[in-house]
Amino acid sequence: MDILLIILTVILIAGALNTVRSKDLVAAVISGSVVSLIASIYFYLLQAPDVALTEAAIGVGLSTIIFMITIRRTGRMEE
Amino acid sequence: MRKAIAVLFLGFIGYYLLSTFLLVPFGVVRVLEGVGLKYLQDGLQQTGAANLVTSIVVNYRGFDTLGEVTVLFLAATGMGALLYSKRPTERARQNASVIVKTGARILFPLIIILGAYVFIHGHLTPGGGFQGGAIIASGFLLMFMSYRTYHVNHVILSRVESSAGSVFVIIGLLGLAYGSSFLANILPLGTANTLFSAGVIPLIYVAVGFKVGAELTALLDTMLQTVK
Amino acid sequence: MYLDPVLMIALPLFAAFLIPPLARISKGLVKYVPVLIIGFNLYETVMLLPHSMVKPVIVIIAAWAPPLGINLTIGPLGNVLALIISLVGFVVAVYNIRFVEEEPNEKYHMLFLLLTAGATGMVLTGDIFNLFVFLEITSISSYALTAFLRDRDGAEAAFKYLLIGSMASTFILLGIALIYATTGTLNMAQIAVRLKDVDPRIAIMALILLITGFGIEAEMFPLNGWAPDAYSQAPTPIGAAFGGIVVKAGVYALARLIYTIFSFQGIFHFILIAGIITLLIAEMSAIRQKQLKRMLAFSSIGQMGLVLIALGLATTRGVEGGLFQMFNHAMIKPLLFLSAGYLVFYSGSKNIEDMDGMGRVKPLLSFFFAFGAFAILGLPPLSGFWSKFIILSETISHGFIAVATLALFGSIIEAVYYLRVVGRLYFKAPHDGAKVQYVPKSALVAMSILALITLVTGLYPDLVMTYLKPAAAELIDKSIYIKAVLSAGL
Amino acid sequence: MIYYVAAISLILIGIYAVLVKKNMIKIVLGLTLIDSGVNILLVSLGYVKDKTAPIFSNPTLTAGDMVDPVPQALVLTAIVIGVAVTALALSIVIRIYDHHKTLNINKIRELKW
Repeated sequence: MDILLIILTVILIAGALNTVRSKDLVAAVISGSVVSLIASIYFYLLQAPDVALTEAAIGVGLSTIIFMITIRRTGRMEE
Repeated sequence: MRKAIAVLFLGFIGYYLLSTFLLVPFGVVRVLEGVGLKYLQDGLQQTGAANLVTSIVVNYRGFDTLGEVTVLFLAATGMGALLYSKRPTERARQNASVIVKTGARILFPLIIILGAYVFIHGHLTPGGGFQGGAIIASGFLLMFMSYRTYHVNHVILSRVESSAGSVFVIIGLLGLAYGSSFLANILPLGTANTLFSAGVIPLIYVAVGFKVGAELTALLDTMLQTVK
Repeated sequence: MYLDPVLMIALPLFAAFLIPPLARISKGLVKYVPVLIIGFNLYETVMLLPHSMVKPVIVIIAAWAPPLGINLTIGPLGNVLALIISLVGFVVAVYNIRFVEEEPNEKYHMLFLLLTAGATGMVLTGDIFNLFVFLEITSISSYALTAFLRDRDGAEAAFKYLLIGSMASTFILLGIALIYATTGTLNMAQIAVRLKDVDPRIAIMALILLITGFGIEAEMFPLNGWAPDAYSQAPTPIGAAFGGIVVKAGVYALARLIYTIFSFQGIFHFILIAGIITLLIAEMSAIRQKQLKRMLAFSSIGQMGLVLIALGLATTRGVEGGLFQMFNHAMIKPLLFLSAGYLVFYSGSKNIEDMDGMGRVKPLLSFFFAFGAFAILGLPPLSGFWSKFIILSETISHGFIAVATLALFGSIIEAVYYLRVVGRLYFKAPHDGAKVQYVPKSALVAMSILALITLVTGLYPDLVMTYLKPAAAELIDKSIYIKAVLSAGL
Repeated sequence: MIYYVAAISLILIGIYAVLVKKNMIKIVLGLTLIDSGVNILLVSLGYVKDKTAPIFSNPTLTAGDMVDPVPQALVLTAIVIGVAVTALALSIVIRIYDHHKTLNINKIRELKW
């Protein structure tokens, strides 16, 4: 259990760093949604299924889509 | 230079934040007289909802939820105002392939039903108005993505939004008229763990579900309208 | 006779939800909805005054007594501030009737109504998380309204405001998290009781986080970077609403925090120092501004600095002066903004230089502006004098001579830049291009209401002071508030 | 414990993005990271070891077996507020892009601080 948690945390922080670092905005948004996904797993592990469901539907799904639409409208690469 | 200052500053904040939070022990019951424990002990009898998170969100702290629905409404309104243009841009996107289109048409009703299930059973199982609403919006998103010409009727969408919001407030006002206070639970609680229990909680959550679904769909639609 | 005070929040939300269908029936009707609803709020707050002055009115929501459910706690302070907010909201709503022609204007009225409702909720609620939710309603509608004209500068100002505002809400949420984790409650009165037993290191951290968060809304230095841009780029009535509504709610939250919830001794000196720095920096920046509305924005920050000084004194008389200053500022700054809006509109330029001779072209508008300027400077018979006098004399009598000197210095700078504008209005020849059009009656009515209130409070300051005294007492003696809330649960 | 570390790292990384990054979409992404961090922190404050979710799904469960439901309810609200702010922020970004044809705040004069 603890090992799983540590792996998840490493992925979480790596994802967050990649969100900030990546020059490609699409990659950044995808990393951001990975962060949300892991946050959602965290919520499940912390015995908060309601929150996990909300984070999965809104954080992982919806806000990623909104970002993608914005990127499509503006530009993909960070200048 | 700017980065170095930022990192230094963040290290400073991070150190104090972490050292403060480490003073709060993790994973134990810290406060014996907290409201959390009161809800756990009496929540089932007092509200009749098996899902205590729902009973807090909709009943004990229902006023917050009214505010929360308003926040979402505000965001949808604000986006409508900001991205307003006299004539909507023509969508020049390609239709998706036949397989995707067929799949979307089969999945769409299933997703809507799933969403409805989630918010109708919000007082029994994990989930509720917000989650169900988000699921419904994702169903519409699937249709937006698959069919170039698919668009929702704005009048109906805005009518659903307005009436669901009004129903929430009206239930609250009925509580004021027939019960003791705004949002008071005026219906019988029923037996816990059955669909028709917990008084007004499921009614409010259904209204929230419709409202959130309509708002998020409107939000996505406004966003998509800006893309060619 | 008053109706259940929860209607002050429920009705605006209800009306806002119903505006889209109403707009489809008749677009013309929508602009009267905020006037009607905020007018109702005004009626409610006036009717509540005699009750709340005696003893805080506790309104239970969802039938659960305070620690369990959310409640509204309408003490003298909350009631006076709700009155100020509704009054300014009402006046601005009247002004809005003929101001907004930009499409989609029903959305504008909807956002404005929710802005007022959010601020009202902030000053009335007795629950700290609920305060956060209403803060979000207020600030999200402010972001959208700042960018409402869809021009370049407005969108940029809104983005900046949104970034700073989101950081604020992060800090507030972290502070609330710490408080809940250690006290197990979200009710502000109960938190105030239980914080005594909490590890002081945690309590101080929570206090710092919350002060940072609310300080941003209250325009405290150095957290006020959003204000000049947002004030000057937003539509004029919204600039007025920021000064009269949003900032007032922010200061209320700050005052409630430092007096009722935490009440550590050291924090008052900190607020005092923050206040004087805010005042000086804002006044120095204001004198350098070329644009009229930016100048007003910096002046507004400076006034808030004065209020913070008064709150930092932590004496009954000082707090009374601070509240009086807030009241005056809430009446006068919108007056200045609303008249400046039309001055800018008719001269066709945002710059102060182009206001030359408007006193002859638009005598009534210029009169309102000059009247507001004199009132805010504190020329003796006008209301600004009394509040400044109380604050400064109280500062001196508590030995903060240096602070008083600096505040006086700030006031002199303020006099210089206001008189410069007024001088240009009256003693310069008008430019040729000035358009002569008539000002809508609704705008004149709105400005006259504010000017009349300023005049009357200047001549009879006791009219307002009788209500501010219990409000100050509520802050100084927190047991009044706590007892009222916690006894409602029994 | 590890949740605290993860949550605070997320908050810090997010603040870093807001302070340092030039691209407006990156800045908004930073805001969502901060939001996730705060939410994880809040939920982990309500967690109690070896207890289950606060749902009376079967009759054998009693109040003593459950984690604190209040932080979960608060986070539910916070998530929705977060997505609302994000959506509004992105539409402002689209507006700014329409005027300037760039997302880089260095090229947009008024946004410098």
